[in-house]
Amino acid sequence: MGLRVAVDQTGPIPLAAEFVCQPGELLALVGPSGSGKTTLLRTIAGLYRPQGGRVECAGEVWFDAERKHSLPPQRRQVGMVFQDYALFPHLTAAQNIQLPLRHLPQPQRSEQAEQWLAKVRLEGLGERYPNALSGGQRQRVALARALARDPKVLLLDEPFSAVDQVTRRRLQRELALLRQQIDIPIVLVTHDLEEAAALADQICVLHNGASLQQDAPESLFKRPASPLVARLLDRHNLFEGVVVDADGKRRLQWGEHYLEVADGLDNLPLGEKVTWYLPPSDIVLHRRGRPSHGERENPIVATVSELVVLGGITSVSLSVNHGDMLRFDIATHAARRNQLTSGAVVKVSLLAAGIYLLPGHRVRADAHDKRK
Amino acid sequence: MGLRVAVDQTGPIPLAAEFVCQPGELLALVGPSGSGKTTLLRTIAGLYRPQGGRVECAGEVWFDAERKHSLPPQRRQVGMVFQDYALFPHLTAAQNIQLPLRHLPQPQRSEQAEQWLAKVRLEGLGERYPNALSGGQRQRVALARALARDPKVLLLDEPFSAVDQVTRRRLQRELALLRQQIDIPIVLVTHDLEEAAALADQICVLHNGASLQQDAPESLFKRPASPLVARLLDRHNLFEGVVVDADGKRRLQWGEHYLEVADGLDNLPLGEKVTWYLPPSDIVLHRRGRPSHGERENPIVATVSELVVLGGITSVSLSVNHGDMLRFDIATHAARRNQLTSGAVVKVSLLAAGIYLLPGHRVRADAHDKRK
Amino acid sequence: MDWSALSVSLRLAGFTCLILIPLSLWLGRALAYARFRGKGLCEALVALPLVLPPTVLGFYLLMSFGRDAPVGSFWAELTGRGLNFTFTGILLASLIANLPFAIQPIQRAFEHVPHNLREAAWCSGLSPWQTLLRIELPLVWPGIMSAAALTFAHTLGEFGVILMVGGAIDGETRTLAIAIYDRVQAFDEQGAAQMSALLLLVSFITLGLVYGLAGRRRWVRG
Amino acid sequence: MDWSALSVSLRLAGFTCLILIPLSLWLGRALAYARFRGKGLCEALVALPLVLPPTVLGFYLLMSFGRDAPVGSFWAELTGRGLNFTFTGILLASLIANLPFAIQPIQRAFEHVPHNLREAAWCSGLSPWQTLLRIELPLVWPGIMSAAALTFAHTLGEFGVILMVGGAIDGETRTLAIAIYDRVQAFDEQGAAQMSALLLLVSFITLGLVYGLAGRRRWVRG
Amino acid sequence: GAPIVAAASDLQFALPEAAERFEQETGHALRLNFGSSGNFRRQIAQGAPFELYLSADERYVQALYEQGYTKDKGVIYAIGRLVWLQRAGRDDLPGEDVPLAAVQSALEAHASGASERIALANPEHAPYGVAAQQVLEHAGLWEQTEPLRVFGENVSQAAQFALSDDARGGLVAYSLALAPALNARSEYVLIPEAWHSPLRQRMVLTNQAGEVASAFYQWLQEDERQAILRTYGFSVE
Ligand SMILES: Nc1ncnc2c1ncn2[C@@H]1O[C@H](COP(=O)(O)OP(=O)(O)OP(=O)(O)O)[C@@H](O)[C@H]1O
Ligand SMILES: Nc1ncnc2c1ncn2[C@@H]1O[C@H](COP(=O)(O)OP(=O)(O)OP(=O)(O)O)[C@@H](O)[C@H]1O
Ligand SMILES: [Mg+2]
Ligand SMILES: [Mg+2]
Repeated sequence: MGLRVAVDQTGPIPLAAEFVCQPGELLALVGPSGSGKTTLLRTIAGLYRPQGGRVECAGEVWFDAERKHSLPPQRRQVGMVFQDYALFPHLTAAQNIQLPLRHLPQPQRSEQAEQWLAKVRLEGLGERYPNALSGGQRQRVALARALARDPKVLLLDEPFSAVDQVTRRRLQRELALLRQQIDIPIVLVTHDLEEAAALADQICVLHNGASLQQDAPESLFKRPASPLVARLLDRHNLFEGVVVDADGKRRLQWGEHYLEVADGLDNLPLGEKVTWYLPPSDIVLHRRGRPSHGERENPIVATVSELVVLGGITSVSLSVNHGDMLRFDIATHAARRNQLTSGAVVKVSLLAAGIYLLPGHRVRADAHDKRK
Repeated sequence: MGLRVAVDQTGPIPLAAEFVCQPGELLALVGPSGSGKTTLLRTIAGLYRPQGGRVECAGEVWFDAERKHSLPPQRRQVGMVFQDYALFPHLTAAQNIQLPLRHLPQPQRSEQAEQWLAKVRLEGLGERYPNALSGGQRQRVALARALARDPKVLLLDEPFSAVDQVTRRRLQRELALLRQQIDIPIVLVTHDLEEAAALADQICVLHNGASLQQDAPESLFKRPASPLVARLLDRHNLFEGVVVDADGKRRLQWGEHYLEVADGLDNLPLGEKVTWYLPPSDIVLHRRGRPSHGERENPIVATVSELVVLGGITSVSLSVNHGDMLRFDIATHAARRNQLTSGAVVKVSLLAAGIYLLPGHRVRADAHDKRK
Repeated sequence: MDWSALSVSLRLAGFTCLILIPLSLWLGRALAYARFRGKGLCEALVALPLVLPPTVLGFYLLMSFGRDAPVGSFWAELTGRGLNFTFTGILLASLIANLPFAIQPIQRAFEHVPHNLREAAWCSGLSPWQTLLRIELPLVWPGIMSAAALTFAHTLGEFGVILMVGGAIDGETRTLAIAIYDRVQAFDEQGAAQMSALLLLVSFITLGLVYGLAGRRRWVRG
Repeated sequence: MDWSALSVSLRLAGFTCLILIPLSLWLGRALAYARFRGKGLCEALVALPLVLPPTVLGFYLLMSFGRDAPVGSFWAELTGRGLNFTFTGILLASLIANLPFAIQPIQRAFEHVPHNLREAAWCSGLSPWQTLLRIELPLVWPGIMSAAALTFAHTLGEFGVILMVGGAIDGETRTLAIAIYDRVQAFDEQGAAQMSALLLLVSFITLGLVYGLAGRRRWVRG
Repeated sequence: GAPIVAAASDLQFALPEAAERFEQETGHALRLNFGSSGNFRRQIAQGAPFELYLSADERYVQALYEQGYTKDKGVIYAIGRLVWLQRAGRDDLPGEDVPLAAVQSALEAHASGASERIALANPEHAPYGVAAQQVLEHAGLWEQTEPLRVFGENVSQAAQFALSDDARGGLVAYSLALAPALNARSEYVLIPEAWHSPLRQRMVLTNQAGEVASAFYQWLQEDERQAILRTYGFSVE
């Protein structure tokens, strides 16, 4: 009964996307810049009509290319935050927010506008015209205007991109509260994968207008459907290996190592080259002089090639003998305690349960997106 | 010899900021939305003239309110990325980039434009007009235009806000490369504190137009000058304590705990209430059943009140007996291994060396920014 | 002073604006948003009433407003009255003569309305009609004011067309412009100067008010 | 067909555009960007030449262009020639009569140039002059075209002012509009119709070209 | 170039013929400008390059002479006549003896609701308008016709009005009624000369007049040339 979108066209903007968003669910659209996220939101809102496809919401067909049916934007009742805000320059912030509230009597309207202003933390700026607001303040007016609409579906095109981290956290909390109150599909376009992971029930990965994978954040980050998805999700630790037999057991040969794999190896023929992925959370550093849990699983010796301290977290890159690079994060104090420094030789274990064999894919050095 | 900015006015946009950026240095301006970051960049570029203040760059005075001197923007030779891009709609992407290159002969000009397009990963889109580009593509054209200028100072107003994480990483790398080649001050406005930490040599924290603190990222995150700065930097773990004498030693009383502090406690009179801050990296979780380094320092028993898994990292909130909340991040597998779950009782150590006593500040519950 | 001529002039200018502005809003908006091959020619067509000398345009209108001509006979059948030598006739003539002044500024103004604002209005639930009223009209307001001012001023000064179609009938088709012309022709330069001064004053005040009001847009620029 | 009159008309319209458009660019831009109290009045003042009937405006111009009047005597001293009954004279008159048509569309167009684009141009190192040429002019182009088209068309049709100041001297101040008027007055309707058709055709082609070219802006809207 | 002759509009048809004959006889070309006599007076006072001025109103010549813009007082070259002009084919042209019968019938029709207009030149400044007013006053119809009158800027425009669908007809110059261009479309009756004061038209050489213009001025005054004017409906003193 939620939102079902299927779009298909060859040009001028190539699209081949399909996704679903249940009522009360938040779907994050992620993908590189120019991959068609805004175009898809515009399609849902009725502002763009692709050559082929279908949009359904709450059991109603909003768009059907075959039947040449398309509901006008007014009748779709979407709340939309435009990427460039699209505030009405001749209306004050409060008036901008009141515009979708015209069904209410005036006093109630201004009261609601005030409440929305407060929710996006713009108390007292209601009388300002957009040209006297900062970038982030404008974006928040746009957000309030979209939320005020009492929409059937909420379309948010990078709604927090121009606000600082603290305010963003607060707005995300408001959004989460709102989700508990209203039972509508919410589609969020974002570049911030952490935001997507934290807020979304489902993530849909787009590339060149095509939807590559839709899944819950955890499974998506753990089990990307293809190397491309992994790369688009900014995942590293994507390697190639060969299925071999070692001492009567199936193993994954990776350089000079024979890796134990918990799942999926048995179905593969010997000699098959496979692409595998390891989430950074499944790389365990052996502590100096002390045994640590899981140490016997796939122990690997590697050299620290880079350390990037980001506050409490340190991001570590290890180079293994045959040239591949392992990356993972540890707490900064743990890094310090283990005396990790560039060039140090360390031991890590690759947890067998974390190793994920990508279905029928191999990493190609040239697999490089041509369109940006 | 770098960039020195001092601005001072009471209205209409209150400003009281001062910062310095050496040649070859990157200064990040951070602060809540509406705190005056864009206005300060505009002041440097000569697009805004505050009532009072002075801007100096490369030994030249660009602006001096007292002497009523102000160099026009053309003669300041700044490269500026506008928050709303400000692309010329009647010029193609390539022409937009060529505009600041008019001193070169045409063939060289288009060649350079091509190179810049490639650097911002927009190969092949040079002939598009801005209205046929996506939001992030537009932003990258704006970035290329600013960089192409061969400027004396680079002013970047959230230059990566509209591009995805992978592309952003690449652009940040380009910026880093550029910094090695040209020896100019770079001022970067950003909301992404990680980006600021990773890229900037210096961070200047703004609030309501006032500069609160300028410092290197590490010191800033470790030693915020005030609770406000800590809050603006999205730091938690800001608490209040009292200087006491316990067993002949100076200790910091925090609820029922008497904390050992490495530095600064001895100068304070007994009974003084102080605000203290602990970076999350200095909170060490005691492992189940096994002793761990630093365990004897300030051990605290607390209850897990929230666990947020963000990929390889889990963010943990602990509530201690007297109600305060401790937050820190650990690797997700470590959290799993130590069976952290909501409601579990755990032991942590607060490293004495990490505890930072804020100079002359106390946390006020009402210390709340009125302007956004 | 010829007060009845002033009254005819003001009525004529007023009605012309009142009818022409809505019409031009419709036409100018259509021209602004439409994309078709012959658009340039359409726009050129709109400007053509300007090209003929007013008296000649008036002459052709006089011919086509006649009772035996298509337009005139149609009108006569509809209302029982002719068009020539009536206020309705000069009003119609004035509408035709002023079309270019009204349409062009309005068309340009609509061309400058950012498309995404219209989209945002639709997404806020505003019907196309409400979008026009609450978003587009405020944004094209300066263009409308330009159109109204040019039309108003030009109608006050129009003389050739009006005289030809109207025949200078006192209290009905004799405008202040005709009266001034007559004064000049009669070598009553003082009379002409007085009336001119009055005309200029009235126009100056009207236009000043129009522009003054139009200029009070707080939201233009920071 | 009166070819010399056509040539005078085209020369007059051409020169009027050529002189008036740059002038209006300057004035219209100044009015668009300036913020001062009396701006509405200034704008009203610009529209005033429209308000007087052309013949009356022509009469006043004839008087002030005379050798005894300040303007005329100044000019005579400068050039040794009078203004009345010369091409220069009707050109000057035409400039004055067309001022409102030229300034208003251009002013409106400049008002729509986003301020931040000018700032971006400055920050790209463009001098104010280069900013005008490379950024503002392309953006106000439709407004300029409107202004040029209205001015061109109106000059072709202008009759009262030109006749009064110019005296309809063959080959110098006798425009096609005057020639057509003469034909109508002489009841030579066929001749008038032929010339009108020619005038309309020439204008239609010119304006069609102008608008066609102006409309070819690929960058307008997605 | 050839001298410019500024002539009243009612000479539109007569003068070109005269000028053509003059050119045939003397080999000198002339340029003819027709228009409002009043405008010409103003332009001559501003130094317009007109060498000969044929006015429809002799007072204008008088004024220019007094201001010193002319060589002399000039001479009367013609006297205009007035006609009742209406569209051809109406079958209700008034008889010669009752030229204003059409005005009467228009008035009667007006009383019963129809409105057919009566056209004349503006009596405020056009000489033929003044004469037309005098004619109507003479017939005692001036007041009554008030709602029916339409005023042309000059007598040509009055003729255009008179021939339009919405007019009964009008009082215009005889010289126009005789013009070949109007012949087929209109019919007319003459108004007795006595009903209005004579429309004396005077011509004068301006200070700028050269030899050719002076020659034409003399030429026009010769008796046989006056015949041309007579065929176009002017009487000559
Ligand atoms: N008018 C157009 N003609 C051709 N291509 C276009 C046009 N408008 C946009 N595009 C292209 O369509 C693609 C999708 O654009 P869209 O705005 O949907 O991307 P996006 O995913 O929202 O990107 P971003 O994250 O940068 O906002 C882009 O590659 C863009 O260049
Ligand atoms: N014309 C104006 N009049 C009054 N106040 C203004 C005007 N323009 C901007 N402001 C205010 O000035 C303050 C600073 O704006 P500025 O754009 O510099 O903020 P910012 O730090 O860039 O914010 P953001 O991160 O949201 O872009 C804001 O509070 C804004 O509301
Ligand atoms: Mg987008
Ligand atoms: Mg900003």
